Amino acid sequence: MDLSVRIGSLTLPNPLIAASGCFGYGLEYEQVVDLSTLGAVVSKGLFLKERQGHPPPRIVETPAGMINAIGLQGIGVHRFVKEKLPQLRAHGARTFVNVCGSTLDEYVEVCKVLSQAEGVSAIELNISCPNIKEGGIQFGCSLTGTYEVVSAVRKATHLPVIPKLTPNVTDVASFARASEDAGADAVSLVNTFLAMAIDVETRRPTISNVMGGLSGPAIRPIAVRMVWECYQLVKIPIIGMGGITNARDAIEFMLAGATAVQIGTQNFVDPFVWGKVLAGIEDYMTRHKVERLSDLIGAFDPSPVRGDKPVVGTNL
Amino acid sequence: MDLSVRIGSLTLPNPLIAASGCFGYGLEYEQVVDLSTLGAVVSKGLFLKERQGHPPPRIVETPAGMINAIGLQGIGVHRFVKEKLPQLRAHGARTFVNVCGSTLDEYVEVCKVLSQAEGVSAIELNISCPNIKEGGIQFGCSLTGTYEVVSAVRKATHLPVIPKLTPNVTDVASFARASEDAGADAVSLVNTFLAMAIDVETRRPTISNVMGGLSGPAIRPIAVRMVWECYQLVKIPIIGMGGITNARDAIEFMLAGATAVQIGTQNFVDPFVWGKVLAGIEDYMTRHKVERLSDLIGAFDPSPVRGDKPVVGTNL
Amino acid sequence: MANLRLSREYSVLSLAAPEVGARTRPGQFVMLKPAGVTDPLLRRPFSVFEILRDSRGAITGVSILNKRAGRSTKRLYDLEVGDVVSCLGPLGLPFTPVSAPRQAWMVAGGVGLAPFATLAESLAASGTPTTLFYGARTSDELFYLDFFGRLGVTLVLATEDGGRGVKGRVTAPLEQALKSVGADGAMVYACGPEPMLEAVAKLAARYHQPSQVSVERVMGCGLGGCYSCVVPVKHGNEEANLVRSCISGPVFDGAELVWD
Amino acid sequence: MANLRLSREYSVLSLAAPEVGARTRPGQFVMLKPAGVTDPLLRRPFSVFEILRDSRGAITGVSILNKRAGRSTKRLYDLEVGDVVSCLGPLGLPFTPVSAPRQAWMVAGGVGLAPFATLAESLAASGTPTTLFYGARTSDELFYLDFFGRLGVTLVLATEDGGRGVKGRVTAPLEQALKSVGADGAMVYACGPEPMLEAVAKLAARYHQPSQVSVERVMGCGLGGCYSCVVPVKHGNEEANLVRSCISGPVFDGAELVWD
Ligand SMILES: Cc1cc2nc3c(=O)[nH]c(=O)nc-3n(C[C@H](O)[C@H](O)[C@H](O)COP(=O)(O)OP(=O)(O)OC[C@H]3O[C@@H](n4cnc5c(N)ncnc54)[C@H](O)[C@@H]3O)c2cc1C
Ligand SMILES: Cc1cc2nc3c(=O)[nH]c(=O)nc-3n(C[C@H](O)[C@H](O)[C@H](O)COP(=O)(O)OP(=O)(O)OC[C@H]3O[C@@H](n4cnc5c(N)ncnc54)[C@H](O)[C@@H]3O)c2cc1C
Ligand SMILES: Cc1cc2nc3c(=O)[nH]c(=O)nc-3n(C[C@H](O)[C@H](O)[C@H](O)COP(=O)(O)O)c2cc1C
Ligand SMILES: Cc1cc2nc3c(=O)[nH]c(=O)nc-3n(C[C@H](O)[C@H](O)[C@H](O)COP(=O)(O)O)c2cc1C
Ligand code: FES
Ligand code: FES
Repeated sequence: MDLSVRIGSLTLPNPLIAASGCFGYGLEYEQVVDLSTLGAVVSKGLFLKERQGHPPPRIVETPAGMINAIGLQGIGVHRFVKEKLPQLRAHGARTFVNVCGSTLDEYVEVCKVLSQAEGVSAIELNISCPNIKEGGIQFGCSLTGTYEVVSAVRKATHLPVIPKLTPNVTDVASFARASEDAGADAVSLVNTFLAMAIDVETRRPTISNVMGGLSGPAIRPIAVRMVWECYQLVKIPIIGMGGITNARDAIEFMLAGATAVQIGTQNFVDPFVWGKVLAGIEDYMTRHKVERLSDLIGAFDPSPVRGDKPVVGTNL
Repeated sequence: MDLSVRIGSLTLPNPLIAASGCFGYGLEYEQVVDLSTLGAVVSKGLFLKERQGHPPPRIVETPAGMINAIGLQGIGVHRFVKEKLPQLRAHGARTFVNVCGSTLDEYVEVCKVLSQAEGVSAIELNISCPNIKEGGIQFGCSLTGTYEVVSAVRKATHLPVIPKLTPNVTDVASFARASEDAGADAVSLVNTFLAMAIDVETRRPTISNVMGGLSGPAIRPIAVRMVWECYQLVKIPIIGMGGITNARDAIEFMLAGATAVQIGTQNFVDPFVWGKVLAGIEDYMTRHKVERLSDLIGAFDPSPVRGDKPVVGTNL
Repeated sequence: MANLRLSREYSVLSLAAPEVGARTRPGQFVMLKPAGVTDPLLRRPFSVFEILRDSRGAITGVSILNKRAGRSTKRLYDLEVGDVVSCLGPLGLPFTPVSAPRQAWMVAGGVGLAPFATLAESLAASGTPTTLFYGARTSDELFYLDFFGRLGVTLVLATEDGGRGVKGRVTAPLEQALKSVGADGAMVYACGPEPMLEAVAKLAARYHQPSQVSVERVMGCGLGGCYSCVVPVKHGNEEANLVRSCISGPVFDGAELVWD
Repeated sequence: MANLRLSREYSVLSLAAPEVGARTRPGQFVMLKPAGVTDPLLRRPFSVFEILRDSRGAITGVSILNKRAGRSTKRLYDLEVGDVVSCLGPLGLPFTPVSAPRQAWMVAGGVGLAPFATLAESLAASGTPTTLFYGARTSDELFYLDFFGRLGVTLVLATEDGGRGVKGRVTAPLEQALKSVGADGAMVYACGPEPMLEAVAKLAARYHQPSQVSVERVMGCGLGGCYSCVVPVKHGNEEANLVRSCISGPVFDGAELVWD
């Protein structure tokens, strides 16, 4: 059974990737999961400098999901390279670095630092954080902005460049196309949906930043749709995410066109999710006689079903 | 205690409105709820002519939500006026008609028919149905399209015109603004989120139309955010909806700026929701010494909370 | 509330719901949801299986023949005495009973047995000669045979593995019977998997007998609100219409259903 | 699994989790979630209350002092024997125990009692003179007094209604005690509502005694993954940093916490 998948020049042993911001810097989880068994680990979003992020409360639970506005608290790229990368390498982790910037120059600068470091497998370009004004969303919500920042970073680094797209746009596939045109090696989607919850007893926000990003199973049906839309428009690999909780969900994203998948929120619910999803994928492959997992990529057959019985429950 | 709210020239006895497509033509529910006790009833979406809609399966459940692609099966405006309106009037229902069109002319035509009928309180202009290509979404996803169709309908009818906005856009508030500029009396939002679920065992769609609209509690945090965004940009009343299940949720939307709220999916879960939400609102008003419910509209105080304890659970 | 497990898949769930029981007619259904549960979100439709009565004969509720098919049915299977289930109903249009000399033939596949317990009681009360054609995967999954026996119902059984009755589909003995149906004719009632329903409706038509078929569609509301549950129905020479099976069904004239 | 209701709000939930029990040190916590439940989605943090042992003294699990505050805690309160709870832990940094001649003063507000059962045992084992300052709303909500009594812990109680012990806040008797603390000094341990923690930390500082404060933040993961649980912490003259209380806490040096 071959679970490996290829993203540009990278080969991952399996398609399961820890989503940015949901796995610390990876090392936090070394006692729970052998980092080398994951397809890859994406770091928390990093700017050039350290950031404190937003004051707490930073998360609030919602139906089948959560809103977060961490505000990209982070140690900055220099400390990351010095303090975290060597250990990640020692653990055999394939490390993607989630790169943020307030300006185009900052994106380029952070990527240059990472290009010179040892142990970075790819750059995930965060142009989609909904929680902070200067978090790149001004790039991520404009086609020309996306094109510009991806082009600039493309020129600045030999590493694979993977823009992470926001779902808060009318036509996400056009952003995937702009990324492809600008030389991206892959795209990852979706980042969180801009959302808000009010404490009706106090009439105040539930999180300090008022608005935050919605993640978790609630958003999965929208995320799957977006992956499928992108798959039909671009040729570069897609890394899909949004509410994946188990093997079924991961396979759903792959069928919709994802080459690899990321798990975020579910890692909070169950940090042992990784082994369970891998086992579930293997079970699926056995049952369906799938030799190479990559054969499932985009294998969704959209010709309409007729009749009375969809498998309703399996989508819950 | 005064629960009434005003939408343009209309006064509703309370803000609870049955959402389009989730309450049949209203009459289906006459044995479950006294239609005159609702703020208003919105009909299923109506074209000029009858429509069969999509083949089943048409719905699939998802985490804290459901996807539907009914495809606007309906009896057409003429039969509606003849067969349903008189009965709705007899029941004392305030009836909003959800108007669809494949072309600008069809929208205008349907509205003209309704203007001449007796017993229509308002027109909810459906420019946001994600399920059918010719369902107005080409108007609802373009600012000029929205402006044009609202202007045209505005000229064709004396009835209050309430465009229903799609959430599948980058900046929903700009669409509310375009509607206001074109003479809309109010806006309602959100319609469903374009979404999709795959049956991984068969690799086929779970609903015949492949994609459909996501509704239910899952989308509530995004819908509340959108209502709040619109409230800050436009002066006309906002009718808010998306995942309302109880009084808390209804109040959350009102605090975010909704003058009235619609309930859709929860009416499937519990057709007795109406009385329960009303009672819950009255209880809230008593506890918080709110004399006029309309005082709550937009009463959200977004100044950030600090400290450790948001009321997490109340948003579930 | 009681929950009697008949097998690892089937259970009979008794609900204290006197009003529902009092108003239910054979073939109607209820929409169920364990109280307080938000996942799954939507209710699920279930035929009323039995009308429950206390020792003095007063109606106390209804029972449901529940088969584990997915999340909700598993949850219902796992319920214990004391758990609360929210029950909406009775809903839908019932079977139209026939009376002697016409015969009543009930054709059930698997959990499709559910609506026939109340129908059999009502037919027995009117003295209508009744036969139950009942198919299941194995003999272990043939339930309530004594119940129907006590009502004087003739049993014709079929199992896929041949463990009891005819081996194979229940439509085979049905066709045999149809070939030799008497002059007074039979009303064929059917409930079960879609292919069985189609076969039964077509068989009945071929042998010029009327049929009443209870269809199963995914239902969002059960009250006509959502239009999820439509089936194509054709009256005479009109064009087929997509009709809501929750309020214009679940029981339809087999001759009017369009099979695609 | 057992679930002993102490009142209409409090219960003690016993979990069969020998490994967690064996590894837990006083002040650590676990992240709990009833098995199979998807709503609420996230786990919730709970201090380990007792380490459970069988009759031969072997560790069999842990207990949790659970107070109904919202959805998850209500669900945990309602659990019955046999229900399964998924338990992740032990997590976080424990209290640092002190030993005689220094005294140990534990200050608990309400459910903040939870981490002190294990701490008291460990202090008793090392012979450290220990006092529990324990405040609650009413005398009915003062739990496990016998337990602490048996360990030789001196009890100083306070209730808001004056039903037992001092009337008012527990910080009042604490301040009294701090005023006359002996030369060997006391380590002040605190767990409870945020205003109490702040008051205790500041009182301890004012009277030049060290304090260890267990803070409570909304926790998404408990493992350092989400950065939801941060508290501002200041070492000496450095600028305050937002530090994850799940892995760098929940116990902090009271002098280093920044109260805003
Ligand atoms: C009028 C009517 C009467 C019924 N009577 C009975 C009965 O007496 N006993 C019984 O065990 N079952 C009955 N069913 C079927 C029962 O409703 C489904 O088995 C149940 O909805 C499955 O729910 P689930 O959450 O367990 O499965 P899911 O996890 O939701 O899905 C599992 C399977 O069940 C099918 N299904 C899901 N939802 C529905 C739905 N709303 N309607 C029909 N099929 C669905 C799916 O297509 C899928 O194949 C009846 C259905 C209808 C329409
Ligand atoms: C380290 C630590 C140890 C704790 N130990 C105990 C204990 O031993 N016994 C006990 O009863 N409680 C303890 N708590 C508090 C407990 O975690 C919360 O009461 C619980 O999370 C509330 O969940 P809920 O779903 O019932 O409430 P919700 O419905 O989610 O919310 C109700 C209230 O609880 C608060 N709350 C919600 N989630 C959390 C969270 N993750 N952390 C903190 N507060 C939250 C909310 O802000 C709100 O005020 C501890 C908290 C922490 C951080
Ligand atoms: C607490 C939290 C923090 C996040 N931080 C980041 C981040 O720093 N950079 C980023 O690109 N995405 C971030 N995300 C988004 C996730 O990587 C992911 O795109 C999203 O959560 C959807 O996946 P999920 O539903 O599996 O969580 C964060 C999400 C959460 C919940
Ligand atoms: C089955 C179904 C049918 C719907 N049909 C229509 C429709 O005809 N016209 C329309 O404007 N919205 C339609 N909607 C959208 C709802 O009116 C509402 O905007 C949406 O469901 C969000 O509210 P909810 O989460 O309370 O359901 C439909 C929704 C559902 C679930
Ligand atoms: S189930 Fe909703 S209309 Fe039939
Ligand atoms: S709870 Fe997630 S980092 Fe502390």
